[in-house]
Amino acid sequence: MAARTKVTDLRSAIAEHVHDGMTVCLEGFGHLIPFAAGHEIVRQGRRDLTLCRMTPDLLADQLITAGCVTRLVASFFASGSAGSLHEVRRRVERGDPEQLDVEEYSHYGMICRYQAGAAKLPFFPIRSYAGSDMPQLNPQIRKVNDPFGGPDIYVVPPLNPDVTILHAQRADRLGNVQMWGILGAQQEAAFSADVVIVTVEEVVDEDVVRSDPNRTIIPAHAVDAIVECPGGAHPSYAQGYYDRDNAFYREWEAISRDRSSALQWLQEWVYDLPGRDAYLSQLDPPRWAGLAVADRESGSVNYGRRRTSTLGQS
Amino acid sequence: MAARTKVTDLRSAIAEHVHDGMTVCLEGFGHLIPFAAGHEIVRQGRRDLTLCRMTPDLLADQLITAGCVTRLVASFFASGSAGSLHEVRRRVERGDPEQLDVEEYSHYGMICRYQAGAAKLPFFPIRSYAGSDMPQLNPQIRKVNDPFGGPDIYVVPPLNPDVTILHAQRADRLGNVQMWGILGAQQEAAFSADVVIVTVEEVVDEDVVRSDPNRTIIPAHAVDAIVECPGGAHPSYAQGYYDRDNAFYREWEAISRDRSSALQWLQEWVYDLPGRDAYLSQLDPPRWAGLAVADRESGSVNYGRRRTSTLGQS
Amino acid sequence: MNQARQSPVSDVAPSSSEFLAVVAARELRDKGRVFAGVGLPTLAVDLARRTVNPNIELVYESGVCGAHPAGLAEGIADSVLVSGAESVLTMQALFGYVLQGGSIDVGFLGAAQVDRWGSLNTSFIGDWRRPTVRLPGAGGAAEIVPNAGECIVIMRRHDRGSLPSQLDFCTSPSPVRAYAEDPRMVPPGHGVSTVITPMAVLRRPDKFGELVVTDIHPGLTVSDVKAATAWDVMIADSVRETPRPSWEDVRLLREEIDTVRLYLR
Amino acid sequence: MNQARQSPVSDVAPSSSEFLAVVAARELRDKGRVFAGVGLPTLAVDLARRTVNPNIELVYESGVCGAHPAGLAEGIADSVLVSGAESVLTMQALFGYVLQGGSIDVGFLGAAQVDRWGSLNTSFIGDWRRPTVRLPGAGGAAEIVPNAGECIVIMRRHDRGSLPSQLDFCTSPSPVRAYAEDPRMVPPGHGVSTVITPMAVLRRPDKFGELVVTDIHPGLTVSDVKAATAWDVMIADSVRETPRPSWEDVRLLREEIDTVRLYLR
Repeated sequence: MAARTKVTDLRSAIAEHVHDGMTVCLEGFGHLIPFAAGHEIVRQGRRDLTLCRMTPDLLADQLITAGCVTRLVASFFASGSAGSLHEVRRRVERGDPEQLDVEEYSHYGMICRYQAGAAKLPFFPIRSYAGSDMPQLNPQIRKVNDPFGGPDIYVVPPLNPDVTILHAQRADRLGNVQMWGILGAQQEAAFSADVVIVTVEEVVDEDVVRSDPNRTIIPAHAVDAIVECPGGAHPSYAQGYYDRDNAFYREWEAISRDRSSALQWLQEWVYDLPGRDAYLSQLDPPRWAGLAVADRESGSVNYGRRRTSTLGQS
Repeated sequence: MAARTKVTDLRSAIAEHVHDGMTVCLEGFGHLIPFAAGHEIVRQGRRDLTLCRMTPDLLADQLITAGCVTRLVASFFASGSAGSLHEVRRRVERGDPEQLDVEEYSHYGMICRYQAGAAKLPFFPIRSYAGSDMPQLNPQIRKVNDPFGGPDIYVVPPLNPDVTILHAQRADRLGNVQMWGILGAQQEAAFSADVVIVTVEEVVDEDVVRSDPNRTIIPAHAVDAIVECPGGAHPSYAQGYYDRDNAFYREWEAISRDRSSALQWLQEWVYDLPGRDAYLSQLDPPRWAGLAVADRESGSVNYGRRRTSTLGQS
Repeated sequence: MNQARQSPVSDVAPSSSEFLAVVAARELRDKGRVFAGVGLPTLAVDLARRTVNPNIELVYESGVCGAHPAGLAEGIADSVLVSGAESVLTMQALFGYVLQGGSIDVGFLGAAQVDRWGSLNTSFIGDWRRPTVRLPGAGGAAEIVPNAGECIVIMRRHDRGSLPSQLDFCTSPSPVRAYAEDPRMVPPGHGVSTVITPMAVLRRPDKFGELVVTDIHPGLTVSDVKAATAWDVMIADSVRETPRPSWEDVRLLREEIDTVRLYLR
Repeated sequence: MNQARQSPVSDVAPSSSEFLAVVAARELRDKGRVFAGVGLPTLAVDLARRTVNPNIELVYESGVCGAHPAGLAEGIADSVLVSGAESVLTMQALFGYVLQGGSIDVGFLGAAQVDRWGSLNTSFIGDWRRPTVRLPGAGGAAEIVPNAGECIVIMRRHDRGSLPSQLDFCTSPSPVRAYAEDPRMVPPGHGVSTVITPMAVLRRPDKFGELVVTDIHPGLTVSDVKAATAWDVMIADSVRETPRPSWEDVRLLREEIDTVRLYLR
């Protein structure tokens, strides 16, 4: 089989596929957040992006601080238990330093938008929002009649990013992406996009992928670029590879309170570094070592293999 | 943890949960078809069932031959490459020996019906049927307006069986069901039902299930009964356990051409036997042995385990 | 703290995290499947599992069902919730099939504002077009309130701003508001059944009724609670003093559950 | 068969499975991702992969993408399609995201009837309220025809019953029929582009146009084809004789692909 490889480097993948003014989705629900790819977008100075992300945590705060993003499509504007997103708050509350457009849904609204986008549906019905102010805040949340005689139901529109960027545990060079642990809405977010870039902890042999085809969340044909980028999810985590750097999440709350300190952080950790390897090298070694996890193996299941003699036997 | 076991035997599970007049879903798309459970329904003489099954292959033909089913909800009325379903054809074409009501969709229509049923949606939109005679055949295929200004779109109604019955490779006693290989629409079919019965090749220790939580397709809370039933999918197959008995699929085409020979088959293989163990014993040993598969292991992945020392470290 | 030398009943302040978490845990005594949010709900479900309800089932919006965390989860997508869990579902399955499908008994939430009918604001303080404070927004709350069997809300504050007569913004509506929009769109769930604040416990036994003060924390009076509530809040005839946490509950929280004082403040 | 003693061009009958499979395989020369049905399409994609298109990607409605079967698949849910595949998706992902999402280049189907616009009947012969023959029904065809980039149809028969002026029932409509229902509901796909019968190859280069006979199998005439087609079928100016299969193609089918003559008849 002479299929082409999709493996490239992160700089090339972002340079080729992410352009000013695009709608860019970076997904990962607490897990496998594509921080390295987000930082490369910052480093390359993209502007006027519409950022789609259910939970715009500190990765979104960093992209917005860097001036890459003018519009945010999201459902939860905080960094989990680690507090506020101060750059988002400055912009939304005071237009400081500039206004940020926000298009807001609930979590399930965003999930259904990705499914509608992936399946090219004009809308997706959802049993939320009756009595809420959300449809007043966001006129894209609309109502339709039930043709079977039930009550009206709210619907959300499809979401079709120009580019979706994800991080995963592993992929083969053809682009088959395998993930485990929390999967969020990543499959739908990938299929809904024109272009898909996936950074991975490891590029593995095709035989590894093909030994466990149910683990493939995104098949090769939906993927445009694979980038091997170990540690690419830090300070979020990759199940089975390294744990979340909770301390950094808390630190960002303090760093981002002041816009100049946030910019200085970006200077030191993004602009002044060529990429993720240098970023990991710059981390305090005990800090990175402290995120290592012990083993907990899934165990193997048998997919079976037909014995030639049984083929067509009757 | 003192949680209750859901493990029971097949006779009890069917006796307790499947009653005359119910809407019963038996799913499995070529793979993991719950034949043993279907035969137990025949054996217990259920009547007036509405059978939901995307591909009513020979399991449906057997249930209908036995007089259990008066209504069929389905999307493909044939036995794959193995030919016609003669009992279905006799009833639909000539009302012989009785009429069979049919409610007909396409495959994706059925899949969307299960998702709508699982998510308690009043309908599910689908980009099929424009220009087709299907909506004339089935007035449950209806149209709605797109509130975002696009063209109208067809929708299908939710499907909510009283009972869904599945076969899987393994489950724990709590009811967490793990499958691999072709998964069809089984997850949606389970969540859409009031009661879920799952027969499995093996009841395994909870530790086995909990080592690979992404392999759990149906979580315990959605499951009412687990039945250990090795070989329960024969003549269909269980990936990694045994292969499909293609010869039997072809044989059924001949058996079912004549209603009396089909009834005789049911007598010999269902009514006269107490259950699946006896059925497997009655199979020609080389036949069953010929369906054995060689090993092809998935390999293991690492889920990781937090080292206590890192907890809350900052 | 030396438990042996003290009364079995603790003297932690009613406004403390420990007090709120213990009161919340007790509400879970006879509950089944709980959709647990981050923060105090995490403490409360963990405490409930160790005390009043060992069989409580924990479901997280990240897709984890049947979690068996080996340590305190720092967030609802923490890896400790995944390792050793019974299942990890996609979020479409979790929100669509498990939650909207009707399998959650109790949703466990925080909010910045709650109104007399149990509608919640987690989005904005001030005018939403130019808010004074941009709050986190809907997240999963807009799905949990209508679809869970009932919801328990923990408030970090009890004052006329957080229990206002009119919400600044309604993120997650009560059945009362859904009914007002369209009587046919009433959600399946009860909505908010219980609100636990630093002053009191309020309950809403009727799906279309108002919150009623049923428990007032030690040292506080009906007048205190009324004064801190912006609407003319109803007081139950049977109103009682909230039972204090035991020292054993407090010890579990401090020494076994949240040893690093992540949520305890 | 001893290939060495014979002409490189075979003499298998135009109505044979071998002939149809080879003609179909050649149509896949420059195609990418193919949604392969059971039967002759299975043979044709396998042959194409060994001859004109080694990079062809095989997708099956059972959820398998990037199949690498170690043997001939007996059905689209065969375990040999799963073992060693690149991915196995749920059917919601396969039908929704892959097919309806627009990632399939070619759908490969059979049908009992095809009309001049490429609409297909796979449901009923006779009046559908009391059919003479109950056919298999829609299956995935109702999704494949509108959503695949184009569709290739293989017919086992070519007569006035199977190429009628009016379908007994339209299961899978052409864009022409969709347009007639509502001009805004025209599907994204071209619909049927190619029909391969035991007599001829018909093509439909215009999304809203008619099928045109472009290739007539050896030994048959324009009159033969016209007489066997119920509508006044158009014949291309450039109509040619269908090139015969090579013996090598036939050998591959018989000796390597379908050694048990499962689909070859």
